[in-house]
Formats: sequence, C-alpha cells, structure tokens
Amino acid sequence: MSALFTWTSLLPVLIILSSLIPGLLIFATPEHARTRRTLLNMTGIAIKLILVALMLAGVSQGLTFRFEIPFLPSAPLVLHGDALSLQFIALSSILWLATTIYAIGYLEGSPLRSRFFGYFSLCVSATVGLALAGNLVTFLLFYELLTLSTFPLVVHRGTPAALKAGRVYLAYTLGGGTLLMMGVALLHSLVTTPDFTAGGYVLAQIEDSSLGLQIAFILMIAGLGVKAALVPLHSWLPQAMVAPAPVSALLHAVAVVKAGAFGIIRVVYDVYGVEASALLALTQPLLWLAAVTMIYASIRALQQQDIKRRLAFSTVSQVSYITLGVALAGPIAAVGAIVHLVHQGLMKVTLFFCAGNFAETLGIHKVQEMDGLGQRMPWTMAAFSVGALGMIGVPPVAGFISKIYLGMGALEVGQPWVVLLLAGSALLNAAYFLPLLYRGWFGKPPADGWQQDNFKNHRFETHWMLLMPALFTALLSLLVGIFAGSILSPLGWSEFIVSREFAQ
Amino acid sequence: MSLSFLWLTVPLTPLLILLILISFPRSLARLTPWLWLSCLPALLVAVMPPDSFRPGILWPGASWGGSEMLVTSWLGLTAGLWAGAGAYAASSMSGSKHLLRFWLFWLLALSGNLLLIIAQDALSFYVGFSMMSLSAYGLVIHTGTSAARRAGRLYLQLAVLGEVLLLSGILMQAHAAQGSFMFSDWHNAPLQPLTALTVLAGLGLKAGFWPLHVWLPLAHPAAPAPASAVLSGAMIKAGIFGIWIFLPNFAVPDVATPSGWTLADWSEAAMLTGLFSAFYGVALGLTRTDAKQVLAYSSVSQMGYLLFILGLSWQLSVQRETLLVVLLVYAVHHGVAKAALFLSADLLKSGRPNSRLQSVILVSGLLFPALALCGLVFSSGAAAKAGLKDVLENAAMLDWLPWLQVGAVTSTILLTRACYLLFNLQEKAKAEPIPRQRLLIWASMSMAPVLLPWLWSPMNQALQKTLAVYKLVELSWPIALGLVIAIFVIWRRWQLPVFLAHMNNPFLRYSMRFTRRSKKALLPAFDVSLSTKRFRAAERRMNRYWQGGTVNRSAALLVGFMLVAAVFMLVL
Amino acid sequence: MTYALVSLSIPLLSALALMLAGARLSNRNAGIMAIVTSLLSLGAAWFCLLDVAAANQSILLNLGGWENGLAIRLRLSPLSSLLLLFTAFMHVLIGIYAGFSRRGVSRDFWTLSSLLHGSLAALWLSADLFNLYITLELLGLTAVAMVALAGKKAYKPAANYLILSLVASLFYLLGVALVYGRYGSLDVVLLGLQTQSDTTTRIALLVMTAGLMLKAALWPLHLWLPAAHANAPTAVSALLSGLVVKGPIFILWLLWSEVAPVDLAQQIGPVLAVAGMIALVAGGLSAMRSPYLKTLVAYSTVAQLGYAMMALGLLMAWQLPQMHVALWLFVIAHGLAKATLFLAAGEMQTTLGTKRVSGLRGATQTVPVAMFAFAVAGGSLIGLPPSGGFLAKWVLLEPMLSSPQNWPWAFGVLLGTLVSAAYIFRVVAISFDRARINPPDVRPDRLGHWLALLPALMVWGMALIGEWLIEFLSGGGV
Amino acid sequence: MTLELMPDIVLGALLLLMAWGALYAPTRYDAMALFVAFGVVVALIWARLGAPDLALAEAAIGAGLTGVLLMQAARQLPAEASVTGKRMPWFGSSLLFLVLTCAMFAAHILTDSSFKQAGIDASATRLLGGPTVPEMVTAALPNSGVSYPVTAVLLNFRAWDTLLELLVLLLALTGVRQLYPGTPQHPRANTASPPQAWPVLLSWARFLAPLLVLLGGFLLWRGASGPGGAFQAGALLASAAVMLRLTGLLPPLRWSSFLLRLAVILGALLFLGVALASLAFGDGWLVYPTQWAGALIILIELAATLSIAVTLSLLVIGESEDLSS
Amino acid sequence: MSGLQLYLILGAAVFLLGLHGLLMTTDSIRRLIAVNLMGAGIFLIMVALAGRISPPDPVLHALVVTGLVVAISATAFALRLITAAARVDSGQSAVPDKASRLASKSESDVAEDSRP
Repeated sequence: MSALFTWTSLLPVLIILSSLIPGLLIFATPEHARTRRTLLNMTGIAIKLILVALMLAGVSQGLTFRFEIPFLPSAPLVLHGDALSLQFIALSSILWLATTIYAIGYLEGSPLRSRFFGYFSLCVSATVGLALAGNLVTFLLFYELLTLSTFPLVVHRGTPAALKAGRVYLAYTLGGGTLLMMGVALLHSLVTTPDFTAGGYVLAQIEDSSLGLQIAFILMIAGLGVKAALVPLHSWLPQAMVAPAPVSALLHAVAVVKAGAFGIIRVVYDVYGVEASALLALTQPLLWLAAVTMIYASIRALQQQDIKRRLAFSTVSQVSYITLGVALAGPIAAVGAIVHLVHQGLMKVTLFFCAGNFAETLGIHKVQEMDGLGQRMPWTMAAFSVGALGMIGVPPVAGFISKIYLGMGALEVGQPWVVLLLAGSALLNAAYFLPLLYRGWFGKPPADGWQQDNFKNHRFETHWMLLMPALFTALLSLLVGIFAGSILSPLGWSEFIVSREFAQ
Repeated sequence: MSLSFLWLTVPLTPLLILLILISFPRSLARLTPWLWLSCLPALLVAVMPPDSFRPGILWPGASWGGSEMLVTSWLGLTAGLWAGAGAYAASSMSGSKHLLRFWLFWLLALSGNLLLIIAQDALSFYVGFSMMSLSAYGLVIHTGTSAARRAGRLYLQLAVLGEVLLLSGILMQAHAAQGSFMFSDWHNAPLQPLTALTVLAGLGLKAGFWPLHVWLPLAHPAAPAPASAVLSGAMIKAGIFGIWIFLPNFAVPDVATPSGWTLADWSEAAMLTGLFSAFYGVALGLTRTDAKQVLAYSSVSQMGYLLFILGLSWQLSVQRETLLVVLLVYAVHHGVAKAALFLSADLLKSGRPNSRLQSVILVSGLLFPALALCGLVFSSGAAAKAGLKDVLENAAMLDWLPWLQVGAVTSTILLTRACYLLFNLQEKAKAEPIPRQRLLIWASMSMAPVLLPWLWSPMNQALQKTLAVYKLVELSWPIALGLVIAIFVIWRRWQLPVFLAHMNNPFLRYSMRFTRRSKKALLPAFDVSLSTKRFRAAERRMNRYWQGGTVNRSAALLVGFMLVAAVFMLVL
Repeated sequence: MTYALVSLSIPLLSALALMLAGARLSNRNAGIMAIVTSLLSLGAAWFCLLDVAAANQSILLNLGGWENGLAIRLRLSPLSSLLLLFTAFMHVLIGIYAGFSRRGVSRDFWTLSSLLHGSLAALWLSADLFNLYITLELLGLTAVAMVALAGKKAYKPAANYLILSLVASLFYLLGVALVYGRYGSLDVVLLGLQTQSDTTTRIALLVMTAGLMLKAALWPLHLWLPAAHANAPTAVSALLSGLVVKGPIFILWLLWSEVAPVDLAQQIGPVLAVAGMIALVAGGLSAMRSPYLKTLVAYSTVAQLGYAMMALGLLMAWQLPQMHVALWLFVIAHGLAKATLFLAAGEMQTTLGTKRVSGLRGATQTVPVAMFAFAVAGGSLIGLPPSGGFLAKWVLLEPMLSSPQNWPWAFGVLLGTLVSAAYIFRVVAISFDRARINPPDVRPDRLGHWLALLPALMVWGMALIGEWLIEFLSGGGV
Repeated sequence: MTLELMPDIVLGALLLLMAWGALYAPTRYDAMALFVAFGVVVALIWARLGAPDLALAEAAIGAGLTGVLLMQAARQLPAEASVTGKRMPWFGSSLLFLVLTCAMFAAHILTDSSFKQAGIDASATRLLGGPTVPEMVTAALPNSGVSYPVTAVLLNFRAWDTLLELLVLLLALTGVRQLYPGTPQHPRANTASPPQAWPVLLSWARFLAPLLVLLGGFLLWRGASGPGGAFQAGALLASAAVMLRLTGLLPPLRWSSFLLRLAVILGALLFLGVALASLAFGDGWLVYPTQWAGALIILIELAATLSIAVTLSLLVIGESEDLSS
Repeated sequence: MSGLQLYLILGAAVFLLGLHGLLMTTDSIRRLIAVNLMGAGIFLIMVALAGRISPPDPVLHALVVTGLVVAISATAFALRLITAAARVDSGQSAVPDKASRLASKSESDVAEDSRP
C-alpha cells in the first residue's frame, strides 16, 4: 500500500490527470466563459509540462515511475514512465501547448468550444496514458479511449461530410481496436500480460506456440496499423481531413497516427523483442508493408489537389517511416524510427497549422489557389516551407536526421534496398511538396484579390494565435534538426532509449 | 583560447544577415550595398584558418574547419566570388521586383556554399549542399519568365535527384566507414562501385559536365546575371569540390573492395567523358545565339576539363598533391573568369560607355577573362593549362596532349563567339551611362584572371613554368588558330543553319511530361463507401415479412428450434 | 441468509403496503416509499454479500426446516448475493428516475416495480424447479403489466408478450413435470446428483430450454422482445432489459450447469453457442437498421443476450468455470448499460419530440448529458476497455483463445463487437450533426439525464473492481 | 384391460374433441363454449384419477369463472374475421408433425419403465437411495399441523410456493387494474344499475349463491383433513360473488374501499407476516412452531380464501369503476 | 398400455394440440384458449404421474393446484389485456386509459411515427 503513494508512483497518474481534470472541467464551462476555459487549458498544460520535466529528469537519473492497480487477472493496469514513453509524452505535451493556442485562435467565435476543448483535453489524456501504459492491456485501454475522444473532434463541424468522415474513421479505428483486442487477448492467453520489457517477453514460448504468437502479432499489427495508417488500412485518414485544422494537426502529428506507430514500436521491441520477431519471421513482412505504404501513399499524395488531403497522404507515407525503422530491427534503425516519431510530429503539425492558416485567413483549400501566398502571408509560408522541406528530408530540418538513421540502420542490417526506397520516397515527397512551395513563393497572387481576406488589418498577417504556434513548431523542427547532437534533443534521447532497448 | 569558433561565423554570418533582413524588410534598400560583407568571415578564415571546430550539439559528427590548401583556397575563391557578385547585384538588382526574396535566397545559397566547403564531415557537406542547391532555385527563376520557370523546373528536379543520390552515397559510404561521417575516416574505408556511382551522379548533376549538364545551359541564362555568375563561378564548382573529397584516389590496397575494384578503374572513362564534355560544350555552344547560353555551354566544356583532372587524379594517386594544385588553379581560374563574363552580360546591357576610358575598360574587361579562359599567356588560364600538361607529361600520358591543344582551339572559337554576342548586346543597351559602381566591380573581377597569378602563390608557381618561350608558343598557337578561324567565319558571315539554333533541349520536354504524369491518377484508391442502398429493397421485404404475427411466428420458431435441438439431443 | 430473506421480503411488503394504501398515498409518496424500501433492500443485500464473501461458499436453507427433497430449498451463492445487490440497486436507481424525473409514472408502477423486485429476489435465491416456475410466472406477469403501463399503444405488444410468456412458462412446467416424474425430486442440488442422460431427461431439458429461451428472448425466439421493450415506458424498458430477461437466463444456467448431466451439456452446448453467435450478428444488424431509437436499443438486447448465450453454450461444451464468470459479468454489465441506454433514449425522445434515430441530429448539443450517457453505455456494450462489457468479453475470450481449435468462436466475439459498434455509433454519429439540428421541444430534464448517466459510469467503474469480481464469481459461482 | 380402460379412452376422446373444437370451432362463441365443456371433461378426468380437490377446483374455474371471463371478453371484442374459410398454410403438415411428435412421445412413454402404473420402479424416484418424496410427506404429515397431505404440502412443506402464488393473483389484479382509468369518464362507466339479468338466472342465483358460500366454507374447513382448501373455497366463493354481481344482487366491488383492498392483500400479507415473524422470533423462515402449526395454517387459509375469493371476483367481473382507485 | 400411460399420452396430445392452435390461430381469444389447453395438457400429465402410486402423490396435486391458480390469474389478465388491445385496434377506445393520459402530459408532443 505504501508503494501506492510515493511520488514516483503517483507521477504517471498525475500526468494523465493534469489534462483529464481540466478537460472535465472544461465540459462544464459555459460557452461564453472564454477566459475561464483558456485559463483551465493553460493551467493544465503548465502543470503537465512541469510534471513531464520532472519525470524527464527522474528517468535520466535512473528512477522508475510505476503505478499499478488490479484490473484483469494477471493483467493489472500499469502506468510506467520509461524513456520511450517520455519521448512520446514530451512530444504530445509540447504539441498540446501549441495546438491549444492554435485552436483557441482558430475557433474564436465558433460554437461548442467547451465541448471541443473538453474532448481535446481528453484526447491528450488518452495519448499520454497510451504513452505511459506499462503493459499491453493498459495500452489497449487507452488506445480505445483515444478513438472515443477523437471521434467528437473529427465530427466537430457536424456537417454531412464531417459525419461521413467520422463514420469512416470509426469504422476503421474501432475495427482496428477490436483486432488489437483480439491480439492482446490471444497473447495474454499464451504468455499472460507482464509489463513491457526491453527485449520482449515471448521468447520462452516461441517453441510451443509459434503459430499463436504469429497470429497475435498479425492481429495486433493490423489493429495498430489502422491508426498508423498502413496501406491498405489508411483511407480513413484523408477522409478525416474535414475536421478543423487543429484536430487534423493533432490527429496527424501527435495523437492518433502516432498512437499506432508507438504501439508498433512497443509490440516489436517491448513485447516480442527483436530476436523473437526475427525468429517468428515477422519483421520482414512488416518491412514490406511499410515500404508499400511509403510509396503508395506518396504517389497518391501527388494526385491530391486539396492541400489537407495531400498532407494527409503525406502523413500516411511518413508514419510508415517509423514502421519501417521498427521493422528493420536494428539499433540504428530503431533510433531512426523513434526519433522520427518526434520529427514527423513537429513537421506535420507545422504543415497543418499553416494549411489551417491559409484556409482561415484567405479561404484557400486547393493547391491551385496557393499562388502568391508568400506575399500575403510570408511567415506562414516560411513555416510551411520548413515543414515541407523537412518532410522531403532537406537538411537541416529535422526530417533528414531520421532519414539518415533509417538509411544507416537499413545498411546495418543488410537491407540496402531500403536506401533506394528512402531515396524514392524523398523524390516523391519533393514531387508533391515542392509545387506548393513554388506556387507560394513564386506564383502570382490572383489579380482580383483574394477571395476572402480575414485579419487584413491585423498587426500580423493573421491572428497571432494562429501564427505563433506555426512559427513555434517550425522553429522547433529546425532546431531539433540543427541541434540533433545535443543530449536533450529527440535524437539524443532516442539513442538513450535504444541503448536500453538493445542493451542485452 | 582557440579561435575555432570563427568557423562558425562562416556560414552563420549570411544567415544572421538574413535574419536582420527579415526583421527589417523596410530597410532593405539601405542594407543591400553592404550585404557582400557577409563573405568577410569566410575570407578571413581562408587567409588565417584556425583549428577546426566541432560543434557537439549539431547533427552527429558535425565538424567544420580545414587548414589545408584545398579548403582555404576554395573558400577564398567562393567567398570572393560571392562577395563580388553580391556587390554587383546590390547595384544591378536594385530596381527589380521581389528584391527581398532574391536576397533571402542569395544569402541562403551563400551560406550553404560556404558551409559545404568548410565541412569536414559528410553531413555538414550535405547540409550545405542542399541549402545551396535548393536556394539557387530561387535565384534561377527569379525573373519569373516562362523560360526561367521551365529552366527552374528542370533545375529543381535534377537538384533534388542529385541530392537524393548524394545522400544515398553518403549513407553507403558512412556504413562502410563503420557509421562515421568524417571524411578522414572515409579515406580508410573501402569504396564500393555503387557508392562511387551514386556520389558521382549526385554531385555531377551539380557540376554540370556532360551528360549531367542538361539543366545548366537553361538555368544560367535564365538567372539574373549576378546569380549566373555565382552559379557558374562557385556553385557548380562545389560539385567538383565534392567529388574530390568524396571520391579520393587513395587506392590503398587494404581498403580495396573484395572484387578488387578501385576508383582507378574508372579513371579513363572519366577522362574520356571529361574530354567529350569539353568538345560537346563547344559544339552546342556554337549553335546558340544568346550570349549567356554560349557562356553556359562554355561552362559545360570547362567542367569537362575539371572532370578530366579528377579522373586523372584517380589514376595518379602519387601525384595527388600536384593534381590538387592543378585542380585548384583551374577551378579558381575558371570561376573568376566565367563570373566576370556573366556579369558582363548584364553590364553591357546596362548602358553605354560615356568616355574613352570606359570603352577601354569595357573592351579589355571583356577580353581578359575570355582570353584567359582560352589559355592566354601570363593569365590564370595559362597557369591552369600548363599545370595540367605537366602532369600528363610527367605521367607519360602523352596521348592525351593533342586533345588538350584541340580543346584550346575550340574553346577560343566558342569564346570568340561569346564575345561577339556580348558586344552585340551593347546595341540593345540603354542610352545611359554605365553605372559606375558596377563597372568598378566588374572591372576588378575581370582583371582577376590576369592579376591572380601574381598574387596567389600556387597559381604563380604554375605560371612560372610557362615562362619558357617554347611553352609560350605552345600555349599561344591554339588561341591564334582559333581566333583566325573565328575571324574568318565572321568575315565570311557564315551562318549556322537555323534549325540548330532552335534545337530544343529534350529534357525540358521530359521534365514537363514527368510533372504532368505525376498529377494523374497512377494508383487506385482503396476508399470504402458505406452505402446501404443496394440492400434496401431486400430489407423492406424482410421487414414486411417479420412485421405481423409475432405469436404465430414465435410458435413456429419454437417448434423449429425444438426440432433442431431434438436432432442434436435425441438423435445424435 | 437472513439478510437475503430480508432483502427479499422488504419489497414484497412494500408492494402489499402500496396496494393497501391505494389512493391515500399520493403518487409522489408512493414513489418515495418504494425507493426507500428498495434502499433498505439494497442495504440488506449488501450485508448479505458481505456474509457470503466472508463464508466464501453457498449457503443452503431448507424452508420450513423440512428435510431435503421435501422442502423447498433456497440457496445463497456468491452469484445470487451479487444479483440481489444488483437488482436492488437497479430498482433504487430507476425508482429515483421514475419518481423524480419529469416523466411521471402511475401509482401502479410502484406496486409493480416492488413486486418485480421481490420476484427477482425470489428467483435468484430459489433452488427448486417448481418454485422457479412460480417466480418465472411472477416475473412474466409483472413484466407484461409494466409494459401495459405505457398505455394504449403498448397493449398489443403486451398481449403478445403475455401469450408467449405463458407459453414459455408452460414449456418449462412440462419439463419440470417430466423431471419430477423421472427423478421424483424438484431440488436442483439433489437432481444434480441424480440425473442421467436418458430420453426422458433429454426431452425434459429440451422443452425447458426452449421455454426459457423464449422467455429470455434468446435468438431465434426473440420476436416479442423489441416491440414489448420499445413500447414500454422508459423506466420499465430499463428494468425489463436490465433485469427481467436475466431471470430465465439464470434458470437456464442453473439447469445446464447443475441439473443436466455433463455429457448432454457438452453435446448441446455448441448449438446454443452458435445460436448466440447468430444472435449477436442478427440482432446487431436489426439494431443497426432500426429506424426507431428504442427499437434499436431493444434489438441490441437481443444481440447482447447472444454473448450470454455464447458464454452459456461454451460453458456447457467445455465445462470451464471461467465461463460462469463471463456469463454473469455480461449479465451485470449489460444490465447497467441497458438501463442507461433506455433511460437516455427515453429522455432524448421526450426532449426532442421524436422516436426516430434520425431525430437525434444535434443531440450532443441539445441533450448533451443524455447523449453522452448513451455513448458511454454503448461503449460497454461494444466492449471497449475498461468497461464491464470489456471485462466480460475478456473473460470469455481467454478460454477461446487458449487453444487453436477454439479460435473460430473468437471470431464470433469479433463480429459481435463490430456489429455492436456499428449500431451504437450510428446513433452517436447522428447526434453530432450540426448542420440539420432537430431542436428540442422542451427543456431537458437535468435530473433524468444525469440519472441516466449514473449506471453507465458504474459499468465503466466495474473495471476498478474487475479482478475482485472475477475472483468473487469464480470463487463459489456454483 | 381394454375394457377396464374403456371409460378412460372415451373420456380421452371426448377431451381431444373438445380441445379441437375449442381451437377450431367456426365461431368464437362455439369455441368458448367448447372450452368450457373441455373444462368439465378435465374435471371428470381428475375425479377419475383420484384428485377430487383438483376436480373441484377445475369445476369452479374451468366451468365457472373461465366461462364468465370468456363471455365478457367476447362481448367487448370486435367480431372475429371468419376463420373457417381460410386456413393458415401448413395447417395440415404442422398438425401431422405434431401428431408424429406425440406418437414418438407415446412410444417413449410406453417403453420407459418410470411411467408404469403403480408398483413403479420405486428406485427411480428415490432420492439417493432414501425415501421418495411422497413417503417423506407421509412421514412428516403428523408434524405439519394438518392431516390432509395436499394441504400439508401446499401450506407447510411448500408454503413458499403458495405465498408466491398469492402474489401472482395480486399481480394479475394489479395488471388488470391499470388497464382502467383512474376516474371514470365514459358515460357507460357511470351505470348506476347493473345490467338486467334473465329472471331464470336471477332465481337460480338466489338459490345457488348461498349454497356456494356454504360449500366454500365447508371446503375450507375440510381442507385440513380431506380434499378441499383455500383455493377451492376461494374459487367457489368467487363464483358465488360473480353470480350475485351479474344478477345485480351484490353491490359493485369498489377498489376505493379500504376494506376491499385489505381483503385482497390479507392472505399474502398474513402469510408474509408469519414468514417474517418466524424468521425473527421462530426457528427460521416459514418454520411453524409445531404446536401452532395447525392454527396458523387455518388462519392463513382463512385469509387466503378471502383474498382469493375477492381477487378472483374482481378479476372476473371488475368493471372500470370497480377497479379504479 | 396402462391408464397412466394413456393419460400421459393424452396430456401430451392436448399440449401439442394447444401448440398447434398457437401456431395456426390468429384470434387472440383462441390463442388464449390454446395456451390454456397446453396448460391443461401439462396438468393432466402431472396428475397422471401422481397416480403412479397409491395414494396419489400429494406433492404433484399441490403443484397442480398452484398451477391452476397461476393459470386462472394469467388467463384473467390476458383476457383483459386482449380486450383492451382489441379496443385500441378498432379505435373504439371506451375510455382514455390512465397511462396514456399521464403520458400525454409529457409526451403529447412526441411525434407518432408509423412504421414504414
């Protein structure tokens, strides 16, 4: 009992509560109480950031943060803050900050904001919980909660298109959740559900029940692959683009797709372990799947004329980098995968912020309408460029660091064709991003003025709450690329994680 | 206290200035005349290189520095060219639109170009290289004309391709070097032919020799003159520079690949390609009627020579030091001269000389670099050519020598045509005096081919060797022959067939086709549609059937269920 | 045991008192009285649960002190104590809803609900086949009477329900007669020691099973349920779906887990399990396509009972104790969730003035609490963690997944989950429609909405005591 | 043997005939009449099978109360769509199927030893080698407080069943009650005088009713030692009440009257009170103290008879004004 | 064949006949009669079983008595319900029933939708 109340065991719970409680309070906030809502949001974020910093310090000092309550037989609810969780938590907390500010600006004056921010906070809580989950059952729990809390955000606009997208989203994610549950249950019946362990815990059972382990793996990857948007389970993602921009940003950069990717990392490294995965011949198919996703989604992105849809397909492609890195099953590739989790988040959130800014400020949704944007909104366009170039892998934006590590990792494990794949993907990325930049910077603005022009007489090119988050994340994605060598950078932290994962 | 942090200022100064420009866009007009100062730190460290700098918190393995001649002189050349062109551009671009955009790209490209030179590891090089290549796109299409946009598209496509190839090469070589990105480690690592090929292709696309030159004759004419000057003078050289440091000729036996392949095996092919490129550039250049295009083709031709030297260096590892000097001399020489020539394309359009002195300056300023490029005695060209010849002679590779002579002749013919076309520009020039500032900068750059041999020791040493009379004759007769042929042609007013002038670059078409194709639906979408319409009728029937008679139907189902269960319970 | 009997007699006394009081007691006071007695009963049930938990085994009581076989025996197992508690809780909750929310109920509701409470308590405690028949009849008649409370529109479904309910009881009675004729005993425990799988026993079990399935509306004998449950008053629907259909399931479970010979159970188990699987899908599809909200919820009962049937069938087939746990966890989780669904559905119907699912457009704005309750309870039906539904599904899945030849059954669970998700989220998705809001006719009734939310939160709270529940139920379920 | 069985076969054939007629007679009225006749035949059969108390009950219910109930219902129901001309599909085949089922069941009964007449294989119904339940009843009868075994079973050994059964009755009444409005609004509900009855019926009722009351009292008293008991008595009393009410000789039974309500619930209330008292002060739930068992049973029976009688009469003849509160 | 067996078979026959009636009749009254027939069949079986020993098994007789009470209660309720339902069907609702008036306070505005 005493172990329940030490600060190290309570910290994970507090981190979840720091967004959950404000979220619930926000639900109860009247619509017009804007200040109160903002205050609640900001307090939650501030507390969360402080707690995360505390945990970050603790974990690097070697402390363990573990909270456990009984739930199912031999599968308790465990929250466990380790280095990998912190990577994800830090990302989601920081991006929560940016996205909340952005959303406040974005939704100014629109109805149902209390509901929106309530679910928004729930969504972050679920994401953080998912990151802190200490075993598969806990992970599953938060995985489903995430689905539930994001759905209201996807359909927030409440238009028929939004509802359609929401239905598709649910069909996919709940289906995926079910598959995941089957996989988890199957695995539980084979090896029960201990905590995530570096190097996995199934190795002992591999002789007796290889078929079961393989099927469980397939089920879980299929379940996680829905959220991670692996082809052919990806098509909810582009459709979910009807959601408001902050939601798209959150879906793509932090919460949903990352939850899937994070889950894949957990399953491969901490449940099965690299060795067992290789023995069961599981990593190679996963690798192919990731490869197919990368190329397919990139090609599809080329054909999209809607900015957000193009970004969505880009997400599909980029998230499979993470899967790719995991499936390569080598330490360097693992670093690439884990660091890309953060890098892609930062860059993609920037892109969505900017796309939202275009839509909000000038009513621009299509690629063709982007001509001359750089003149009207140079800052946003600059942030957009940083994100886009990062996606292509142009240094020194963060993306190239991931790419280098993935490539090196592929060569390390003797899969040189992956380098070719990365090259091809980079080319395709360039093919669908550069035209946007071209139009933005070098196109001619419409002769008869913009079709709509909000914020014309503002101090900045758009509402400051819309602009600042974009600039902030763009700057971050630059900085984490430039200062990748520092210990506190995502890269440094990823190497720290991997050094633990592959210690044995 | 170590001054190594000075290396940091080399790429950062332009970026810092860039930030200032962004922050105070309104004072752009006041700042532009001073922008060339951003190259000062680079020039400074080129003169007095401190210890190399390893910023631990940058990307892994980042290391900037280099005190050897290669880096310092290349840095000096690059910084000088950028400074000169920058100062020139401050004047020449002053009236144009999107000035801020131009300078932003300019400074970014500058920063990248400087960074790639001082990089001691592949990643830093790659960072600089990417910054430079992509920013240069902004310079290429600055004018916004359709030609510029077409050229820009092709340039960008190939630049990205080149970068990707380069990155693949870097990855493979870093893997061979146990994960290290330091060039110093690479030199002890085995080199795979595939790695070599990708690096060669990636950097070659920048260097612009045949057959990777396709973008070059389009991009140079499209860009504003100062941009063309740095493009041709500094940026394409970065490709050569890169090849030199990426593909060393240290054919150390114990790091050879298992197959026994070394870079030397490709040496002859590279030299042949280089020579072909030299003649190809001339041949194509002669068909052009635009001065800048001709100059661009001349660059293709000259890059061929540089490739020739590179190829040679792979074979003659023992003479690496000598060859390095030759390469440096050649690169500096060509960079300076070509930059001056490109600038003149703008200068001659900008106005008419208003005094005899100006006319003299104009003519000589045009002729010096042109003739230097042909290999005029006492100029940098002579130093370069002679150095190359010496190496060949020392290595007893005399078969190649005649080709160099022929090359000199053809170069002369091409440059004569270039000068001819440049002078023709004067006819279209505005009827106003040439801005003095531009003239001054241009003139000082034009003099460089002549002055440099006396100021810069490596070139001076190379030039010293040409001072024997027979050497002077040997250097001069091809120029003379070329001039004679050219003057004869001009005198007889021979015209090239028109179709040649209108011969289009097929790659433009490919580029367009690629762009269009990429927008078409190539792959099917796996989108699900949740439609119930099809089942609606059947559903209605079902509903009607089950609607009435709950009791009867339940009883029937009860009996039916009992029957089934009875079969299971009693019969089975 | 004393507490159990107290818990059982309090509602019966309350019913009699209410009848006696008649119109002298105002409607409101009658409600308060019923609620208070339910609360008392709840308290007794709680102590009874503690007793059983302390004893950790079943307690048997021979009524009248007569010897085994002659006396009717009551049995208080951990399961029955839990069900007692559950029943009392549901009555308190729904009583409060019926009494204090804006939707009024007639005075007879209180009599009937007290009687229902008592008869359910009698059912959970009984271990005598004929006594079970009477409780079954009591249950059926109460349910019908309560359906008829809804007024004219409900008479026809109620009449159908009554007829089929009687038929079902008679089938059961026929089986009881045959069993007594064959073994000369009605006591469940004694019969469990005696039964053999001869033809008479088979016939008896067959007719009893059929009858109980009809009564419990297990697929394919569920036709009466949607109409009856959908047409009943809101509070009644909640009681019917949450509690009443569970009574016959209890007897069915008793029959097959205790009375029937094991080999027969193993033989017939798969049939039931398959029927359960079909129920899951067929009921779910009907719910998915139902144009009316309450019909949707009612069909969802049909579907969810498929889980129970599956658990029962597999319990019979494999004779695994986990399946007891799965079955009863399903029952309790479903009861709580269904209470919420019906209360929320009723509230939304009233507030929005429409019975149609499509009338819920914009419900998240206009009736947020009720809609939220609906969604949360729906989550448990789907089996999203960490709800009670998930707990049950997990326990059900474990044995299915433990060996490869059982995996096909897991596919049924998978399908069931997906179909449930489809119909729940059909409603939820519509409620987010902001473009074509259906404006409310009356102001939402706050209390009613929050009360609807309560059981939903409880079913998710089951996760907190999940491990204890599983242990408790597997400790002495039989 | 066949000869011996002749009356049974005749009765059986009659029974089936009546049953068939009750279902498929051309008019609803015929069907109902045949169902009443069916009840009479059943009563006969039970008398023959040695269950006189059942025969009594069946006579009171099947022939009496059910008939009235059906007639009343028929009066209020709209005319039935003709069933004779049109038959449901599968009528024949389902009948054949059920006949086959019946044949199979018969075959089983004829072969299974546990269904043989008397001298049955007693071991089959012995409880784990112990005595059979009837033997137990016989053995425990002296302690039960009554001497007639059926009554002992009903009110002592299985008193819990009976208590619940009383609740079923109450429940049915509650169910019926709430089909009627709280305050009469329809003019017909305000009828001050009962409908005019035939003079013959009137005189018969005057004669029969006291007889029935008397018989009921007798049955109740006799229940302790022989066939009879609360239910039979209650049923007879109810018949009398119904008859008197139908002929207008009895005032309407008003639910609003407290005494009536008390009478209705008295049986169950007393029973439950006894149960609770035995739980609180005695040896346990429904354990009668041996010396008071007889008295308690009589008391309960009395109350139950009253309740049953009133409840049944309300169920049968309660008009809306009677039932409204 | 003994008398016991005869009555057992007879009981089964009556029960099945009732079931057949339930299958085939559409009139509510007849359905109720069918249900009562089924009940009578079962009681017949029970009484016949009671007659296996002499004196007859009192337990079974007691069970039948209880069953009869239940049956008559249910029948009475069912008949009232059927009558009420039929009144509603034919639209000649004699009196507005309590529940619907009560409901009308809160539910009067509920749109009465009809099935498609």
